[in-house]
Amino acid sequence: MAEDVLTPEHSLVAHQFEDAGQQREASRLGMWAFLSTEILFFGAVFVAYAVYRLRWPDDYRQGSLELKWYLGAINTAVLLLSSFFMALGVHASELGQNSRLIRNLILTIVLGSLFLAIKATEYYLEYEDGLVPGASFRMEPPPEEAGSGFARAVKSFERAISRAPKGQGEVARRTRAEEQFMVFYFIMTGIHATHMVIGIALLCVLVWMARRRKFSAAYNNPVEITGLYWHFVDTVWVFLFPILYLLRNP
Amino acid sequence: MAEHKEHVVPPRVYASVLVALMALLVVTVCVAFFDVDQFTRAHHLGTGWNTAIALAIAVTKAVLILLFFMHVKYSSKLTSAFAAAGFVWLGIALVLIMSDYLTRNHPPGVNPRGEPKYVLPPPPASDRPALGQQPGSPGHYH
Amino acid sequence: MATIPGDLPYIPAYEAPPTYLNVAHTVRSWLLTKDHKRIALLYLFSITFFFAIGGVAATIMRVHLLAPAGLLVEEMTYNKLFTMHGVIMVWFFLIPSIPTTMGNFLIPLMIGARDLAFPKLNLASWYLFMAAGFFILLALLLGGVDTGWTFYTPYSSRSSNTYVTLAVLAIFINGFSSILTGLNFIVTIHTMRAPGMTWFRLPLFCWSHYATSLVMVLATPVLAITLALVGIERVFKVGIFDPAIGGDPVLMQHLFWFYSHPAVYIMILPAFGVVSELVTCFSRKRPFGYEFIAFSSLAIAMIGFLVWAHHMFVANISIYAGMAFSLLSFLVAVPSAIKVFNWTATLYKGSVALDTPMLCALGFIGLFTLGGLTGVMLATLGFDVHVHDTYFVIAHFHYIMVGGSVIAYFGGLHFWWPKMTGRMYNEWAGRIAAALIFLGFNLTFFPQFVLGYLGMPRRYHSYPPEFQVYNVLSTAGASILAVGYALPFFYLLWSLRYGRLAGPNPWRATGLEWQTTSPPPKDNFEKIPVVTEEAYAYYKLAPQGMAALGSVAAAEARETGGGES
Amino acid sequence: MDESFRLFPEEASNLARDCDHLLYYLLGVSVFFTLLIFVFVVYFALRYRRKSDNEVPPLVPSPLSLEITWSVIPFILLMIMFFWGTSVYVKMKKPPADGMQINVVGKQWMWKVQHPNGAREIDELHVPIGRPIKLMMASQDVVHSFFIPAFRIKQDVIPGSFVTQWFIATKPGVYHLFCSQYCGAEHAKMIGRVIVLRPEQYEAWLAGAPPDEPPAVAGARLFVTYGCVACHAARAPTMAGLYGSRVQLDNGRSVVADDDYLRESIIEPGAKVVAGFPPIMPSYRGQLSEEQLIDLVAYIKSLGAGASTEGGVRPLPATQPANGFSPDRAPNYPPARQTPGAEPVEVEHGRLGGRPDK
Ligand code: HEA
Ligand code: HEA
Ligand code: HEC
Ligand code: CUA
Ligand SMILES: [Cu+2]
Repeated sequence: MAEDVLTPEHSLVAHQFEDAGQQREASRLGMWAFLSTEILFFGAVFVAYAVYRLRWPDDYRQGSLELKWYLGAINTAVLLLSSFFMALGVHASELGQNSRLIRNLILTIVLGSLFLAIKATEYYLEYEDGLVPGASFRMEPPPEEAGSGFARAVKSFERAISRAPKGQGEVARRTRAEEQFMVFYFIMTGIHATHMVIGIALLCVLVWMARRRKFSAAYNNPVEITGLYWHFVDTVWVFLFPILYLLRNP
Repeated sequence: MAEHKEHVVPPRVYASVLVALMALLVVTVCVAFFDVDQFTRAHHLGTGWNTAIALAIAVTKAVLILLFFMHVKYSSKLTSAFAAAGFVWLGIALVLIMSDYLTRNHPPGVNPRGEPKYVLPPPPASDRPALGQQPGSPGHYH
Repeated sequence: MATIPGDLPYIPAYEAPPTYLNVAHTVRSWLLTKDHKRIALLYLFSITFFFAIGGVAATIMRVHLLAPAGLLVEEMTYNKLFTMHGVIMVWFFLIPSIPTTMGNFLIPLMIGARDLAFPKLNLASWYLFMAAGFFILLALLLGGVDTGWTFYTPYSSRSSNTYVTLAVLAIFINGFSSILTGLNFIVTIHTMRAPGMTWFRLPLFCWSHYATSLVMVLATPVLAITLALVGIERVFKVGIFDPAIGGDPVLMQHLFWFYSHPAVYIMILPAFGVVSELVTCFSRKRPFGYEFIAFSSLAIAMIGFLVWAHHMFVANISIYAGMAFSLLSFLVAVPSAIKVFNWTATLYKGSVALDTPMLCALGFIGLFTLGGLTGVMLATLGFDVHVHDTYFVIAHFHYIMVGGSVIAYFGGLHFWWPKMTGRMYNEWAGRIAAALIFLGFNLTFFPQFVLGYLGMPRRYHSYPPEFQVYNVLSTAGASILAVGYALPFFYLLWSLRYGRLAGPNPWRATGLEWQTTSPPPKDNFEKIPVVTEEAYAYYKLAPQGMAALGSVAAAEARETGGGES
Repeated sequence: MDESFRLFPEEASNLARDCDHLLYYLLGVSVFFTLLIFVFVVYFALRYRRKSDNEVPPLVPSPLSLEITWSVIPFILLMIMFFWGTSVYVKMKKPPADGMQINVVGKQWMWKVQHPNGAREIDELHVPIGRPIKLMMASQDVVHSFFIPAFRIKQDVIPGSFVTQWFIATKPGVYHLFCSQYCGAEHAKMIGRVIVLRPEQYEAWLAGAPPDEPPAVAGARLFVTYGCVACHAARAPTMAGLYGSRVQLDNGRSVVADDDYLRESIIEPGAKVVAGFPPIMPSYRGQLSEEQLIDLVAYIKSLGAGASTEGGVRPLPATQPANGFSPDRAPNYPPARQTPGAEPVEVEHGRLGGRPDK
């Protein structure tokens, strides 16, 4: 607490507002209204996905099976953890603890970036497996030995954790519907990743502002609403993970 | 500012929520590798349980995040209303669009294409992959 | 009546403190303004521009259709014309029209606030709008788009070789502009009301804008993502909606109409708000059934989300879904009926003055009723099969959108023109324009109902000769309509210089916006007013009170024909 | 009566009458309410005109009963519309079982029609009166919409599946056929004529039309040229008795083998795999035109409907032609519009029929 230089309150209230309480109320409501927009923004793709998944259950399941569920799971954990630190950051800002705020924001940024790095790796592996829709989608799954050394290492790891004996008989051909699954996979995770990038950028701005001691126990709206945004993006992933990676049973 | 002191959630709460979320993550991953339907079908409990469980867990996680991380539990009714609105409207989209797709070709005779397409199956049990078998291993195509 | 502590006397403009218009004069002060009133004017210029483009396209189409084989343009040109007409009129004129001009200008004034909650977002919204406008004009200039405003797949994603991607991008961006506007209104109305301004003291204009904003925020993202998917499918040639590569075109229609039906309420609800203000002011009555009008806006916004597939009755949807959507469409007519009846009843025992805005409002009531009733006909399953995608539908929605929303827009523009500019327009010119628009409009679009039932499909570049008579009538009407629309353009501009000074309250209306000067000062009110009474409390005024309400600039303008200042 | 001032189109099908009756009701309600509102608005506006500038009218209470009345009355009228409209719609969507099937394929920008005996026409549709006609429609490219105003029928033809429409023509004449869903540059030219004939005239027309293979025969040939027999004689399920039977799928569900299922099995064999068979059938997406698909389906249908599930090879029908057809042979359409000898002798020219040939 003591570390904060409290700026006089009125200078922080924009001219259209009566007082800080009104301003806080407004920014919070504004963010929630925006999030309801976001829900429908993602939601429309979810609906389309649901329609097609019901139409081609087997192909979509086949698609799920080709994704690297463990990377998805790790990423979920990373993101949940980042949300936790974000919550701690908001907590710190509520108490006006500036350095703790900065610390937590940076942790959040690091975890968010880690998520993106893992996601990028996943995209790369999918590219090597010929799973990228469009011209480079391969109807025949790649042979076990294909791909870079990295991809081969991942595959041998996969073999190690998979309980079923592999390599018996033919592997099913990929279908158009499976390609469509991959289309949705890339669109959904792509939009999500874009949101992550925006979130990380916002967090960086917050760190910069916090460094310049813009926040105090009396004024922390930007931290709070960025926090809401971050948690929301996390929530979206909480749904993306099971519907893309985990619906692997008939 | 004294008059509306915001509710400050103690970090302890955040920590327990995080633990719960991680636990749910582990559960949902484990369930995915277990063919629940195989079990439920044997007990005439219908199918689609894997999906249902995965979604239920996802909803639980989302609710935890919303209530605690996003402070909906401590916020005004208005905030909760807006938080709910997005989901409710998404529900409208989903339900009404599905109302079209799931009732296509009903009732028999009305639509020239014949009877309901999907009929609940009583498949021979031996056709199913064995319990715990990795789904999608080539074996599932007989 | 609401009061401003220390009631302002009438102060002539030349002595007045700076208004929002002359507080600064640089271009920068306009382009970077965060003042909701200036942003409203920026929007006013932009949408007028787009209305002119859309109108020119309509005029060319109408002239072309004079002869069965077509008079003027090639097939593809015609197709691009109606697409551009639809896209521009819907997204670049009608959806932003009332909310971004009058809504922006008036909501803070009406609720007694200094500005909207998020002035920067408001400006950002205008820039997004302009960016979108730039892209749509670019698409137009590069060669146009021909899919129709509905962008049905697989035509849009596979077959058309026009600038679909660019147009889709433009509408995507435009959507975010719309969302930001809606968001701003929601938050403003929730959090920024002046002391004493309870929900049931809110002007009906604010209620209807609140309902509109909900629709904007909850429906627009779905359009954005749907069109984005169309763009992705088109650019990357992957299968989302195109059946040839695994998609389902009907799904695209579902998602499109999930937005676009609620969007028609984005276009009509603000008009309802305007008409409520006009009818009450010009009959000096508290509206009949205030609560019913207020809540029916919300009801329409809600139920409006449940009816979209009435655009798809012949698109091979399940017949159960068809029934459900038909039933729900009928339900939407009930709150609309409540509104119409309440407006009509408000006139009863009123003190009705037939100034231009009121003429527009009364015209609105009649034309909206006819448009709405034909909408109900369309919602009738067996009937829609025959008239779907014919001129009957064209006539239906022009009755509501042109006869309804656009006329309400003009009514509102005339009504608040003195508030925005401080000057009265020429009353007789206004009345003539209103009459021309009403007549021209009916002549243009009534024959199209017959045409539609006879079976003339829409989006037809040429047509069988027996349809010619009605087409000629329609074109004749359209030329009268065009004159009617061009008139205000001139006399409103003229009034900026030569119009009579309006004074704060030329119409003697209640409502906070009339208690500040015209044009208002930069921060709207000297001091935030305290509201002590319900809205529209005309009946509480004794005749002297009425006289004290303000100048009679309007009446004088009427007598002298609006002349010199 | 002057042609150009028609208010209603010709009523030439069993559905037209229903639609028009519905219209009268709808019009009645609409005209009534429009007039009601107009009259009240004008009357009030004139009756209560402002007399003096400072006039203050009294408050008129708004009784709840009035609000309820004017919500409930429209509601009741609307519900009548709903039930009436729905009943007409259900009738339109419910083809009788004994319909004569005519195949229609829409493509940019023409309608290709094929009669049961194989006779083909383009942008024209000859039908007999008094007989239920079932149109089985498919689109080769984008969404089209098959619209005959005189019959009050319209159906979007969505690519990627079969759609159907039915009617009974009731009045000989020549009527418009339109495409009413925007489909590209020549959407306005995707029009044609429906020629309604007396049954004997129709038979005569059919006899005079250049002969072509019936769909099932063409389908049998395709079944050979596309190599379907190679598998479906041994390694794959038999086609005999398939149509209409219930097929057990490998995912535990079962489907009824209707037109759309057959279509999907050919285009996207992986989508629904028959239980007990490996998913080895290649996709024919992009290789078969909509007409060929219709032919194949017609062939499979011709092999009999039923619930036979025993395997085994069933013989190809006798009509099976010799091998050696090139699969991409251009379809042998009769030249458009010049169906020789087909112009009906005494068709009362429908008054709408004034449209000259393009
Ligand atoms: C502002 C725009 C607007 C508004 C408000 C409406 C309002 C309504 N619309 Fe309209 N509509 C459009 C714009 C609009 N529409 C557009 C643009 C299209 C075409 C899109 C395209 O394909 O390009 C369209 C198409 C359209 C269709 C699809 C037609 C087709 O393509 O086949 C249908 C079908 O149900 C329909 C129905 C309705 C109904 C039931 C209402 C109701 O909300 C109307 C309610 C109002 C009233 C009913 C009047 C007042 C009531 C009374 C006076 C009381 C008495 C009433 C009764 C007893 C019933 N509309
Ligand atoms: C808000 C919506 C709106 C508005 C206001 C209008 C206004 C008009 N519309 Fe539009 N219309 C649509 C929305 C609208 N329309 C939509 C959505 C479609 C469907 C498109 C599709 O199929 O995809 C459509 C389709 C449509 C068609 C059917 C085309 C077809 O299917 O083939 C026709 C045909 O008559 C038509 C006519 C008109 C006319 C005559 C006007 C007139 O009211 C216009 C009058 C206006 C003017 C004439 C401009 C006047 C202004 C000035 C003169 C100012 C002067 C300017 C300067 C000096 C710079 N419209
Ligand atoms: C390589 C072998 C092969 C070829 C070639 C082949 N099929 Fe098949 N077909 C199969 C197999 C195996 C099945 C069963 C598994 C399945 O449904 O995919 C099948 C299933 C079907 C079914 C569904 C049968 C049912 O009982 O439900 C139809 C219909 C069908 N094929 C039609 C065709 C047609 C028409 C062609 C040629 C254009 C064709 N097939 C070519 C192997 C083949
Ligand atoms: Cu085919 Cu329009
Ligand atoms: Cu609609």
